[in-house]
Parts: sequence; C-alpha cells; structure tokens
Amino acid sequence: MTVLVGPNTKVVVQGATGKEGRFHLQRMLEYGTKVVAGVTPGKGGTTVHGVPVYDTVEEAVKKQGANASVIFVPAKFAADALLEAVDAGVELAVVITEHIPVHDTLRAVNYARARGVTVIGPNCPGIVAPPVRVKLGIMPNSIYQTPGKIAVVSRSGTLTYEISYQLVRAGFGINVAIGVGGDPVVGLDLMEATLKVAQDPEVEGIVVIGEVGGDAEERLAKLYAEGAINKPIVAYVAGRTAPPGKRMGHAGAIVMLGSGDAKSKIETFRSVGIPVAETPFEVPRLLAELLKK
Amino acid sequence: MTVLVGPNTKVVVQGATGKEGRFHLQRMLEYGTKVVAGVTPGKGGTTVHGVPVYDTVEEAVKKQGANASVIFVPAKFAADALLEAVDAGVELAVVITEHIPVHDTLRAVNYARARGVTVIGPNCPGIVAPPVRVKLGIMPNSIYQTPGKIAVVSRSGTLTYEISYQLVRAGFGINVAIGVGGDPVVGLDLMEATLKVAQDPEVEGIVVIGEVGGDAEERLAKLYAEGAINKPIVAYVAGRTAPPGKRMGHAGAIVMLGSGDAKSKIETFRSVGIPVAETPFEVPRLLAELLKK
Amino acid sequence: MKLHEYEAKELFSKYGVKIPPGRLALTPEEVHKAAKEIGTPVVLKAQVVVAGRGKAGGIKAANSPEEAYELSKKMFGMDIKGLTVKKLYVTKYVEVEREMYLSLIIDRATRRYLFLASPVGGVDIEEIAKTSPEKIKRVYVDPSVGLRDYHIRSIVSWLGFKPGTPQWQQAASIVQAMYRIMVDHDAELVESNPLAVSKEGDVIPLDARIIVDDNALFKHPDLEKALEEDPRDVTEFEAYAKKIGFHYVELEGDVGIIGNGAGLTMSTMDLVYHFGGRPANFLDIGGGASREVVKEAVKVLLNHPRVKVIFVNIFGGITRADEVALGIKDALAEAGGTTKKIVVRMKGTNEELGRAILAEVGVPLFESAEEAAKKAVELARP
Amino acid sequence: MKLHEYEAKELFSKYGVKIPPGRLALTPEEVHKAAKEIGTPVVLKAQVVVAGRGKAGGIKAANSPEEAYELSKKMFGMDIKGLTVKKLYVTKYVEVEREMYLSLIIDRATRRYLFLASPVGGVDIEEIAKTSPEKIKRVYVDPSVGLRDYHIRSIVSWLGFKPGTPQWQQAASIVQAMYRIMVDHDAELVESNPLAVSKEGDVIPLDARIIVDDNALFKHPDLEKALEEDPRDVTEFEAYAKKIGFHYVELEGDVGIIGNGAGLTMSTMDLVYHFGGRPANFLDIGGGASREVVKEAVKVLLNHPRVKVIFVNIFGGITRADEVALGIKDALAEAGGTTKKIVVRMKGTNEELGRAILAEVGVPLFESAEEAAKKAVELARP
Repeated sequence: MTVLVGPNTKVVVQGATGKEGRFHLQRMLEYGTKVVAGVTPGKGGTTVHGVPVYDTVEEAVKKQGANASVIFVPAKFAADALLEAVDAGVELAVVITEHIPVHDTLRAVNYARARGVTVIGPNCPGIVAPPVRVKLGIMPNSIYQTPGKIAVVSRSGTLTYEISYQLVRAGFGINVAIGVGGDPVVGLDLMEATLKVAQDPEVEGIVVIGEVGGDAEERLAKLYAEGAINKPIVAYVAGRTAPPGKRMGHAGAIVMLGSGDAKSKIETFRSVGIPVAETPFEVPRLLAELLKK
Repeated sequence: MTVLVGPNTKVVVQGATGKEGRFHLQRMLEYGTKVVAGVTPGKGGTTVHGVPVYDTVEEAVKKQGANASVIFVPAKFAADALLEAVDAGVELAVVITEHIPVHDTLRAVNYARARGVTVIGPNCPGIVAPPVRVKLGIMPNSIYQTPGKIAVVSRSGTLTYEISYQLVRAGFGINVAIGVGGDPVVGLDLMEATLKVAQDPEVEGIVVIGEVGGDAEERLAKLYAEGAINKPIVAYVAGRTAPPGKRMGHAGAIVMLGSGDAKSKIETFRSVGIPVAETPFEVPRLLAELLKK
Repeated sequence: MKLHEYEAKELFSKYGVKIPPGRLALTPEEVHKAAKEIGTPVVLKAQVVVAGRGKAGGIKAANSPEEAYELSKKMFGMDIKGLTVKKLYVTKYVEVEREMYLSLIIDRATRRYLFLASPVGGVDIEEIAKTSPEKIKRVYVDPSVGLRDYHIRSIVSWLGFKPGTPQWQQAASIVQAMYRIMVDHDAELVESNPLAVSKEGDVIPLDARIIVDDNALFKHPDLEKALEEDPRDVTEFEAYAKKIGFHYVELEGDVGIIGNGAGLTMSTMDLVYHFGGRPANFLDIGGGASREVVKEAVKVLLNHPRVKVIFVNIFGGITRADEVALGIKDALAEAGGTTKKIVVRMKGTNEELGRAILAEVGVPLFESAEEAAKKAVELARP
Repeated sequence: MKLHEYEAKELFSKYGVKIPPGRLALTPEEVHKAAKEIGTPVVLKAQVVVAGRGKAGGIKAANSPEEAYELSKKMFGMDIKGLTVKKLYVTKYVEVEREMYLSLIIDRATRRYLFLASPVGGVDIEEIAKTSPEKIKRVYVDPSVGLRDYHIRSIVSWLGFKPGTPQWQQAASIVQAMYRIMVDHDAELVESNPLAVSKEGDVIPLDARIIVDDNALFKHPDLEKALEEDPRDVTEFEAYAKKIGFHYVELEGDVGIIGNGAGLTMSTMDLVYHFGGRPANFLDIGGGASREVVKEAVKVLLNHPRVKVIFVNIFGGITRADEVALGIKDALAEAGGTTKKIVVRMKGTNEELGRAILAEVGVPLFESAEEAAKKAVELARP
C-alpha cells in the first residue's frame, strides 16, 4: 500500500479535453491508473481515449464513482475547478495548473482542507506510486517503473524526476513520489507530505527536495527534531545561488522579508541531523549510508 | 464525567462587564464553575466579582488558561466575539446572545466548526453539568442540583428548565442539560448534541425537546432508526398549535416552504420508535417506563 | 421582514434581472393610469405578503385600462387571509411558454446556502415535493467560497437550458442576482415562482418573494423604513405587542396565552389545545419576568377583544412569584376592572406571597401547569 | 509586480489613509516645481523597487526648491543596485516622533493572512527579528472570515496606541486599508515601514511597499498597463527572456544556465557554483523541451554579453534528445557563428541521435550533469 492512493483510486481528469489534459490522461492510463472520467463543461457526452467525459464533477462521481481528481484546467478557472471537485466529494485533488492567483488558491485550498479533502499542488507534477501503479500527474512513466521502499517528497518537478532516476539507477525502488507544488500556498506542504509518507509502514527512507522560499523545510526539521518522524531522511535544497527578492521560476521560490534562503534551510536540516546532499547526484549515496546504519 | 465540559473547563466570559454578563458570571461562580477571566475591550485591568477582566480573549487564554468561552456580548458584535474566541484557541464556545443576524452566525459557526471548536448557541441557555458542577450559561442553578444519568437536549430555554425540574421531582438526576439554541443556524444542532450525549457512557437516558422549524428532529429520528444511537430517548415537541409562516419567538421556530411543523416531527419520532410526550409533564413518566424495560 | 412582490422585483431589477414592466398603484385612478402607461393586457396583483393570494382572488387580468379600473375598485380593501389589500401592483401580462421554480434558502443541517430548482413550477414547492420530488435539484453553496460558475451551470442546466443560448445567460444572471440579493440583504429566502420562459423566449421571474432576516434589519435602514411605513403582515395587536417588545403571534382562539420563553409559551398553547381549548395568541415575555413586564403583557391581553381567559404560565428559577403577582395586580388596577378571567401558573420563589397577592384580586395561582390549563379551558367554555 | 512607493502611497490614499503631500517628478524642473508647490523642506525619493535605497543615496532632503533641483540633477540617472533612477518622488518632509513597522503577507504554513507589527520600525523586519524579536507581534487573519475588529484592536494596541484616541483611529484605518489593498489587489505584501507618528501627532505611512501577485495581474488591467509602461525591476535581458515566455533571472557570473523546470535549473546553477564557476543567469524553459523553445533559449544566451559558456541541462522523461540537439543547432545556425562555448547535459530518448547532431556542431553531450558542469566551469576559466 501507499499513502493517499491505492488500487481503489478512481480518477476524474478535470480539463480532459484540453491539450495537456488529453495528453496526460493517456499517459496515466498507460501507467495503469484507473482514469474513470473526464470533465469539461459543455463537452459532456464525448470521450477522450475511451474515457467518458461529463459536464460536471458531480456526474463523474455519481456515474463513475470517481474519488480523486487531477486538474488541468487553465489558471483562471482552476481554483473553481478545485472547489467543484471538493463539493462533488472527491477525497484527493491534484492541481497541476501553474499561475493560479495565490489568493484564489488560498481560498480553495482552505476550503478543501476544512472539508477533509487532500490537495496536492497547485503548480505541481502530482503523485505517483509504483507499487500500486497509480499516477495522478505528469511525471514521466519511464522513471517510475521500479517499486520499492523510498518516498520522494519534493517542491520541484523535473528535479524530482532527476533524483528519482538517480535513485533507481543506484538500485532503490520508489514507494511514492509527491511533488507538492512550487506555489507559495499549496494544499499539502513539504512538511505535511513528509509527515504523511513517514507514517506509511511500507516506507523505509525519505528523500526531501526543498528549495528557496517559505519555511516548510524549517518546520519539517523542527518536527524531525521533536521526534515526530522516525524514518531516515536525506534532503537536498535547490537555490543556494538564488539572489534574494527574485522569484526563481516557481512563484513560491523567493527569499522575502529576509527568510527562505537555501543556506539557512540546509543548516537547519543539518543541525537536527538530517544529511543534506551537496548536489542532486549525491542523494543516493547519502541515502544508502543512512539505511545501512 | 460529562460531555464537552469537565473539572478542567476554565471559562472566560465575553461581555463580562455588561449587565447580563456580570449577573450570570456570578451565578456561574456560585454554581462551581471555574470562571477564570472576563473580556471586554477597553476594560482590561478591572475585575468582575473578583475575576480579572482583559481586553482580548487571547490574553484571557494566555494568562488564565481559559479553554471555554461564554458569550454575552450584544448581537451586533457577538459573531465577531465568537470568531475571536476561536482564533484565541478555546475548545468550546457558548453563545447566549439572541438576535444575531443569521448570515453572521453562518459565517462564524462554520469557521468554528472548521477549526474543530464546538459552539453551543447562539440564542441559547447554554450547558450545565451537575456531576461536575460546571455551568456555561444562564440556567437557574436551583434546578440543577441533582446529578444523575439523564441528559436533556433542547431547542428551548425555560421549557428545558421546566422539564428538568419535572425530571428531578420525579426522582431523576441530570447528567447534562444542553440548550442548543433557538436560531435557525446553531453551532451544534439538536441531532448533533443528542449524538454527543448518547456517546457518553455515563448517560442512561436522553430527553429531547424539539420545536417547530427546521428538520433537526427528523434527522435525529433517521439517525436513531439507523442504529447510531442506542440509548433510550423520550421526546417532546413544542408548537403543535403554531400556524405556518409565523415565527414563534425563536428565529428558528418557523414552518417554512411546507416543512418543519410539529405534527410531522412527532409522527417521525414515533415512526422510528421514539416515544413522544403529549405534554411536558408526561416526560418523566415515559422516561421511567422506557428505562424500566 | 417579508418583502412585497413589487419590492422584491425592484431588487431583482436593481441586480440586472429583466422583469415585466410594472407600477405600484394605491387607488383605482392610479391603476387606470398605470395600465395605460404599461399597455394592456395587464395583471393586477394584490400586494399582501401571504401565499395563495391568486386562489383568494388577489390576482386579476384586465384587457383595458377601464377594466383594470373597475376590477381594482373591487380589489382594494379586499381581505386576503386576514390582511387588507391596500396596494396593487399593475404589471404587463406575459404570455408564458413554461414555468419553473427557483429558490434560495439557508440550509440548517449543512449550514450552507441552498438553491432549490425545478423545471416544473408555478405551484408551491411543497406541492412539487409531493407530486414530483425527483424534479427538485438541490445545489449547496458554501458561504466561505460563495456562488461559483459550477453551481450556476448545475442549476441552469437542470432548469432545462442549453449552454451558449441567450436563455442560459438570462437564467444564469437570475441565479447570480438571487445569490447577491441573499447575501447583500441578509435574506432568509429569495424565491422566484414561477420563473418563466415567455413566448418571446425571455427568462423572467413572474413572481418574486424575499424574506429578510429581522435580526439584520439594522444593517438595512431603507428596509427598516419601508417596514415602519407598511408593517404588512402584522395585525394591530401584533404591532402593539411588538412595540412593547414582546414576541407576539395572533391565533384564532379565545384563551390568551402569556409565557416566558418561546418553547414554554408554545407548549402552553399546546397544553390549552390538548385540554380542548383554543389559544388566542402566542405572547412570550422572554426569559425573566419582572413586575413591569408582566403588567404590560397582561394589559395587552386585557385589551384583546377575542380573549375570554388569560392564562399566565411562568417558569422561573429565580423569578419571584410576588413580583409576577404584583404585575398582574397592577395590570388589573390600571384596567379598572374587567370581565376576563385570569389563571396563573407559576414556578419561582416566594410562591406563598404571590398566592396571597393574587388571592386579593381573585386570581387563582396553580403550581401545576396542567391543572391551570384545565381551569383556563373550563373558564373559556361558553 | 513591485509597486513604486508613489504608486503604493496613491493606493493607501485611495483607501482613505492620510499620506504626506507628494508629487512624482521625471525631470529636475519638475522636482523644482513640485518642491515649490508642496513647500520645503521636502524629501526626494528615488523610485526604484529595491530595498536599502536610502543607504545607497536614493533619499535626500532639500530645504529649498533650488536645492531640490540641484540634488535631483545628481539623483536622476543614478544606479541603485543595478536599477537606473528615472523617477523621483518629491514629498513633504515630516518630523517624526516615533517609527513603527507594519506589514501584511500571506503565511504559507497556516494559509492565512499575517500581519507583522512592531512598535519599533524604520529598519528592515529582518533587522528587527534579529535585534528584538519579542517586539514583533503576529496577527493571523483567516481569509474565510476576513479582518475583524479584534484583529485591529490587537495590532493597534501592540503598536502602542490607546483606545479612544484619534491616533488609535488613524492606525486602525491604516490596518483596514492595508487589508483591503491586500485582498482587492491580489497583493503578496503590503508594508508600511516606517509607519510613523509625526510631531503633529498624526499616524502616517512614511514609506509604503506593495507587491502584487504576477499571476493575478490579469484581474488588474491598470496595474498591467503600469507594468508595461515601466517594467521597473527587470534588466533588459530579463525583459527580453520574459517576453519569449521564459522564467529568467539575471545573476552576476559568466556561465549561462538553461534548464527545464525551476528546481532543476536552480540546482544547475548551484552545481556550477559547487564546481567553482559563477552562474550568469537562471533560465527555465519549463517542464518540456521542444526544438523551437530550446532554440529560443540558446539564442537569448548567445546574445548575452557576459556569458562565456552556455550550460544546457535538460532532464526529460519523454523529451527527445534529437529535438533538443536540433534546437541548439538551429540557434547556432541563426547566430551565424559564436565565440561562446556550449555544453549540454541531456537525459531523454534518442540520446545517440542527439549526440551525433551535436557532434556536427562541435557541442559535447554529457550524460552526467556533474561532468557537464565541471566542463562548463573549466571552459569559462580565463
């Protein structure tokens, strides 16, 4: 078993008829994910790669039993799409969309959390779980073919694939990889996602990929120091060379009001005993050492 | 033990320096309640009946360890007072105030619930628990001197005292009495409050006092029929002679859009096997019969 | 506060909804003028805030200003369910293609706003719920996120409109307007029934009903003023009792009821009914019971023409029975004698003292509410 | 989007906050006129959206219009942390009694709005956090309920005002204005530092800073237009790369960085630094990597004057290496020759094909990013 997803995860793709939605719906199917419905208002009655499309998430839930959603709709409508998914009763919603206004995200994510719905993203690659072959997201299928005991939790997209790839090459198997999203406000932040995977007995080691901006890494370190997580963690933090006050690609990757720089994150991790890799390519070695102990 | 309150309940009175607040603060103290603080903005530093008054609930929580609040502030400010109590971190808030605009209540109560705070009221007499001698509310102390195994859950004020009095006269003891409030939207409705007291192993029998308006009684009956409550319940429903479309004192006591009349509530209770007293004075007899079985 | 149809429609119009042309008229002459200006055929609609005014003769069509004038002469002053017709709303007759139902309320159980929508309308929602419950769609809107496009889509498509049509747009803007009215005006109910598609293809609220939360009127001084100028659904006695500060509702019997607390007062009414009597009213003096308040309450019912017996039922933990008794004595003294009987049931402190005071003025004090109720019913018998 | 001080203050003023009289000036003549109109003494403030402009000579006081004129001549065209001073804000000199700090941000951890308030201000919040952390009060405001009186009371009393005073009222209205600006304009930061009490006793935001969420600019066409007219904190290259659609940030080194994905691109910068090189920029082409996009990205850096070596690091699950290679080849062909070196690290499909294409144009393709980084650093050495 893996956290958040499992063999009973039935996925509805919101924005299924758009270019991105259509493309990744197929990749998800290929991976083995039970994609049971698509949703695009006004396109109800059509199909995408054999998957029925509905006008509303409510219908997708009622008629196909969808219990999780992955959202590809444009930024202007994405927060509403999330609210719709929550009201329709899904348990998990993954918001891939980038460039959602942060105040919109704030409202939608708080609403989802108050209703007990787990949100991954926005501006994220999603979640993939090789042991159950479920993917809600856009990770390349080829990287996630080796099931195993390592959880990867990350604020990045391609860097997650890179490190996952290095892990697999080094002989590790992946239990779950969660890209929590690069926006300042996300549904499940790096700390919360790490805590979640740590609670899964199937997980033996955790790789945490942080970056500049915010204090999720610091909060995670505090939690670890308090003993709330008793699984080996290896961390990597991107952005040591990022200048303050500049947004590094991700809306959330910014050093503001003097907080969020990579160096202090790295120091904080190390101060509580979490080893931090100097480069992404050092991660597998550090992890192997830690697991040997 | 009793639900929601106990020996560790430390009460802050919001609106402590007003006429009502001052009066009932004293009555609560006399009953045995640990009233640790009062709050009135601008009156910080004074005392009421020996209890220190603060400007904010936050201070009352920090300095006196208050974990429950009872709110006597005027209707225009009462919803904000509730929000303040929630933000300050209390676990239970009892809103005595009547005439709060329902849209204000809606917002404040939803906020409290989303944060895991139990709200009793608005427009309610509060909660009293004779076994632990804790009262957050305005019930007459004299009625609640006999601890016991009966829980009274009610949408009414004086009718609750009346029926409690009849119960005590008939030899019953009271475990807890909760007046959930007469407004259309309340923090804990008749159904939810009944479910809560039913889960308390100390409670042997429950008296439910309903009235016209809404469908809390019907939802409770449904829950009972589904087996979610396996404690003996006796019900009474006020307002058989209430005409439709008229508000009977309580803002929530109104038959609207054809639903909420007392007769159908009584029939629904009886249809699921909950005996309904014809008059308030029949309650003790019905309860005694039920408990004998 | 129940808004009149014309007030409700003005609000709809203010929020951008197309409504049939209409004029408020207070005299037959104004009706004639309005009909001429609007252009016949017109419909004359009695502005009384009760349901079922159509069946009671409160809605009439007229084909000419003269017919409208004549009809209105009969309609002004009409009694509809106890309310006198003082205002007529003269509105353009709309030929209807189909009728729908749409309302917005606060759902107590989920603590959300709730739209009730049915592609079948024109009759009460109770009626629709009985005959075709599957036609009613419920769309919940959480106040913390507000009305969103997906809610609107869900409602409008249920009502039978197709995306991209002008009708869809019109219906969507009505849904939005109703929501805005609900929130901006602290409404408890916003209803359009029937919501109609006209022969011309427009989506139009043919009738509109709005109830505003009385507790929120302080936020809406314009409505407060309108209520003061036209108290609408309150009888003379209700207005009188409310002015003093009592919760008061007029009923049809002859046993006057005074209680403290809404539940207790209702149960006192029920008790009278249970023993074969007919309650004349609901009068709640509130949780406590001071001498002054009791006096005022008794005075209200002493002045009530239909009341034969006044049944006072006070349950007070710390209320003093002698205070209550003195209040009753004061009321009787001020009235200077009455033919009405008074029965008092009282639970409080100093009951003996109270009993003595009441005995002086010939009023029996009971400890049992049941005994008191029986006595009140007995005294009311002809 | 970072608002200039004058834009931020105009917003404050629009929301009812009293601000010192001020004029925007684009020439020394305008400065002279403004100083005369406002009345000296005045303060000339360089409108550049960076912190610490005061220390950098971007804020000067003048006692006469003439002095202002002369000072401004030196200030216009000044370079402050890489930005050229083109606008001066001429504002009335305010004698200050005491300085406070107040800002509003979005707190990531609690997903609430967060006010940071300190009765000590005028220096950066980082500075306050270091020297007197106990002076900083955090007041959280949940977006679902919004700013309430108790929040305001908590902030204003922390700043040191007494209830009932005019200063309390002024401070309260500033808190309210900041919150409204935050919500109405999709801001990420609204800051007043220093927030000051003047000698006359007024509470005044002496400086104001607002950052608006770039993703929400479509909701605010006026701001979008202002940004277009004055791109403020972007260098020429940043503007150029952003126009094409890349996330681009200027750094100070000589190794140009192209990556796909923000995290990977940052880690590529870090990798170059790790091996002793100095990254020249951050250029993120986004998750995928098409031939056209890669070409455009390489062209940007081929045109960059400081870049000696371009390091392309692409990690693609399904990205085709031959596509990427062709993109690089296209860029070189369009440039018609360059002295800059290119190093490519690439993980994708068809790697052999890609290697062959790059070999044609003399560009090495690495499988290991570490090897590639080392090579790039080596090539950049003088």
